[in-house]
Amino acid sequence: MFRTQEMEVNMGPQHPSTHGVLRLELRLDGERIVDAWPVIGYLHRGIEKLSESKEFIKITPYTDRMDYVCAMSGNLAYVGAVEKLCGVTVPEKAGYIRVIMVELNRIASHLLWLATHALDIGAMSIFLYAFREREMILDLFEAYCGARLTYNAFRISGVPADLPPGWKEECTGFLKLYRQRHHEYEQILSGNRMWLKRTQGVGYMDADQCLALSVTGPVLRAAGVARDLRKDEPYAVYDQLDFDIPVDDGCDTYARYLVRMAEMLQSARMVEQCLEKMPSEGPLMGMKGRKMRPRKDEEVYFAIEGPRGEQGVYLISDGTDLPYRCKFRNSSFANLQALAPMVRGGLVADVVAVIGTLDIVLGDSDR
Amino acid sequence: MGLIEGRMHPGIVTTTVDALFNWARKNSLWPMTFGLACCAIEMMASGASRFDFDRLGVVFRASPRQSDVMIVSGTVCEKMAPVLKRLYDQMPEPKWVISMGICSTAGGPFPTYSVVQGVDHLVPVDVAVAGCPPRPEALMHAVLRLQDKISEMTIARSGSPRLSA
Amino acid sequence: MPTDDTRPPAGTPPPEEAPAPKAQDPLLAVVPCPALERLQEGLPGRVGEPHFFAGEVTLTVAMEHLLEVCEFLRQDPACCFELLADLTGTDFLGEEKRFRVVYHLASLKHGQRLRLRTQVGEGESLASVTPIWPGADWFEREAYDLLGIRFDGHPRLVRILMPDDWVGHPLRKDYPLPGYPEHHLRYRTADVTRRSYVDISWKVSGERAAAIVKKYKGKSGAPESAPHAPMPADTTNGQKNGS
Amino acid sequence: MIAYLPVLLFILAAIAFGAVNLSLSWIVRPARYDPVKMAPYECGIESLHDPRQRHSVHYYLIAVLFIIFDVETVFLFPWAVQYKILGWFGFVEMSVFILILVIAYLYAWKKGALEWV
Repeated sequence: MFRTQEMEVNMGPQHPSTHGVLRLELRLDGERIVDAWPVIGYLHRGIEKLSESKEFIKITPYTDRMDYVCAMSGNLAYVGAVEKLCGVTVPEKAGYIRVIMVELNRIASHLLWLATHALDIGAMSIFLYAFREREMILDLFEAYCGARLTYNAFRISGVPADLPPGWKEECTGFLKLYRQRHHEYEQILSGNRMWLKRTQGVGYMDADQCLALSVTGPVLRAAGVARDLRKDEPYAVYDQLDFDIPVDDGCDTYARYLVRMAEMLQSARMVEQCLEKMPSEGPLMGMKGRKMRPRKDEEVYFAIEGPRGEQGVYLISDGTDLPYRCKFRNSSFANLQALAPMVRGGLVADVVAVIGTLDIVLGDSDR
Repeated sequence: MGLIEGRMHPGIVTTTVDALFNWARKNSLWPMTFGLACCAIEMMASGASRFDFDRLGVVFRASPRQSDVMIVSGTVCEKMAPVLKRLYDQMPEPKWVISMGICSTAGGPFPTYSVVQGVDHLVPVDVAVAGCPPRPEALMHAVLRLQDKISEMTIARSGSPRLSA
Repeated sequence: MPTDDTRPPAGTPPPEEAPAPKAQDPLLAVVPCPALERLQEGLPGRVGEPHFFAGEVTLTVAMEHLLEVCEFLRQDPACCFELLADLTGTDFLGEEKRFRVVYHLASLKHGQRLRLRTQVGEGESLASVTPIWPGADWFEREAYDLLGIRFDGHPRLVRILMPDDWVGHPLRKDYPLPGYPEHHLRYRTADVTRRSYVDISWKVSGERAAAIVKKYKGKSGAPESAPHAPMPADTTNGQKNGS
Repeated sequence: MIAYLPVLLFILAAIAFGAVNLSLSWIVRPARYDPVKMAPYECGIESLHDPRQRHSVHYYLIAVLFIIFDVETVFLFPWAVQYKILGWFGFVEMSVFILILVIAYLYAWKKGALEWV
């Protein structure tokens, strides 16, 4: 009707719902978003430069502090890459322990996603429920490796310690309880009219747009592409577990919500299988000693399926026991590219829902 | 405090006024959600159901205008430094700073080009919490230590160093 | 083994002889790669001799043929690499073509991975692959920001991780890990405790200081000019967007 | 005249309450002014330009619609209180009033004033 003036609003680094220090320069026409320009780098700590001056063993603690919501898969990606570079094999028992830890951490990461995503949209109670379950998982991790968030729980070629006594029963107890709680979340949210109104049709992105923008993980699986590295390129002991990959073709925030909720149940199922199939005794480390001296001028790229997408580590060795280059291909960095196209044309209130549905962690994207 | 601050010698009047204001201020410390990195997740966990900081009167506020204390939780990078300084300056008096985690206290495990080696380069820090990330109980201990510090503040003439700046 | 074998290791201790790879070393086993055959038929002579390590295929491409090869790998139905998983730049100080840019491609249809490798000199600029994979946008901005590799044809090549007025490219091997202290924005101790807002310290110098001094001229407590001589400013075209 | 005394007292009490609170806090609070604290808060970033800009007209449209229907409900209160006494006459009167406003509501809806263009 009338030509209105566009307004530039800055959804800055300190904002309750930007999940950390993401800044969005929004150009608005009233409530409608004309354009969005994400600015990151407010948490860039230069870990890649740092890891060029550290031995292979010493870099593992940094991998927790990049994707601090799911630190186990950060560890596994890096440790797997060094094993691939040095040609080291991991004993079976260590493989099972690794999968148990990574899948439990995936549940914790999705719980944190659910908590903050629902809190941003307005469902306050879900935040408190989801954190209650997450605390139980953190207790399990603390019993195993002594830390709540930055575990440093894997070593190159294996796992430092066996599961403490009583841990197995504790874990099965948690999984049984978690299934009821999971059902409660679905009762609260899945049929909730407000939740549907705020998520259906918001942040639409179909398969080829996702692939074009190198977006992977639940966002891609909710666009109908069954891409999951645990099935496509099985690592650790994933090939001995039977689980299925939840895929939805709704391409919007509600579809991603359904995919992630189903993934949590699959992870719980996997942990149960691992607890049964795990050999009770056996070696934990494939190789003694700390000196890792890979061949000269070799490069390796090892990727795992993190909770947010493909999490890869690219190593170049130069014959010494320091990596010449250590690049972390973290999924949040690539997934953030999908933010601007998803938000363009939508309403300002939906920016918050889209940031939640992309499930980005700024340490992951800024490195 | 405006007109009555720094005018009276310490006496029966100032101590009662101090008792009232310090009691009110220390039991309603509203922190500004300033989550940067891993410590922010622990800060959220401390705000959630299990550790529940509301019982200390700690309610997380989003904007600096309504907050008394700034919990710097995470690594302060060069790009974030002017933002942090501006946010601190936009907080109303009296304000305090809790530096949560070794990253914000002294740069932590990141001696790199883009990390400010300690937030005290930018803002005056009142309580620093060790840990990477510190447990929610450690953060609670820091809040209790800050409350002790607040209860020693006074409006008398000599005035504590904090207020006479 | 890759062609650049006689690379003088910069700053690393002289590597003693690596264990002689045994004949049937599992790591060096040749991996069947259908995409490679298609590529050699489709574009003969564009791609160097493949290198196999740990079950991965690495192809070396000259800088000029890069766009052509990427176009083929993306469009050809037999290769069909839809996903550009990663684009990484590395600084090989001491070689005549200093930077190595690596593209990790993945094909969901055939379940295949491939690594494409090019060498770029310091002053030269590489063709941007954003027309083929729009997802390369941020990866290329990061390579420009941290290493100074230019990509022509890129929609908006500005810094992504470092502050806009940052001087220098940190991931270069000759950039010190703790950075240059005079680039760091520090406040005078008086400003830290005092409430008034003077946001430049006398230790800041160089182009970064000039930008900040200009930004705060006229405001109360505007900083005086920094005493240090300006740094040999790098040719940064960090576009000022008022951050 | 006396009948209106409580109203006057009530107004005076209201004004006094406001004045005492403001002056008390003005005396007690620590006063530190500096240019940055007075600057608009934009998530920690220096604001790009003056925030007082021309907003889109839709905000105004929605606000006016809200006021109309809010005032409508205000008129319902006195009627609801005297509902018994007014009897049928009141009921018919009020339904005509509401009918008119429903027609206005439908008109606004059809014109698309409610959707956010």
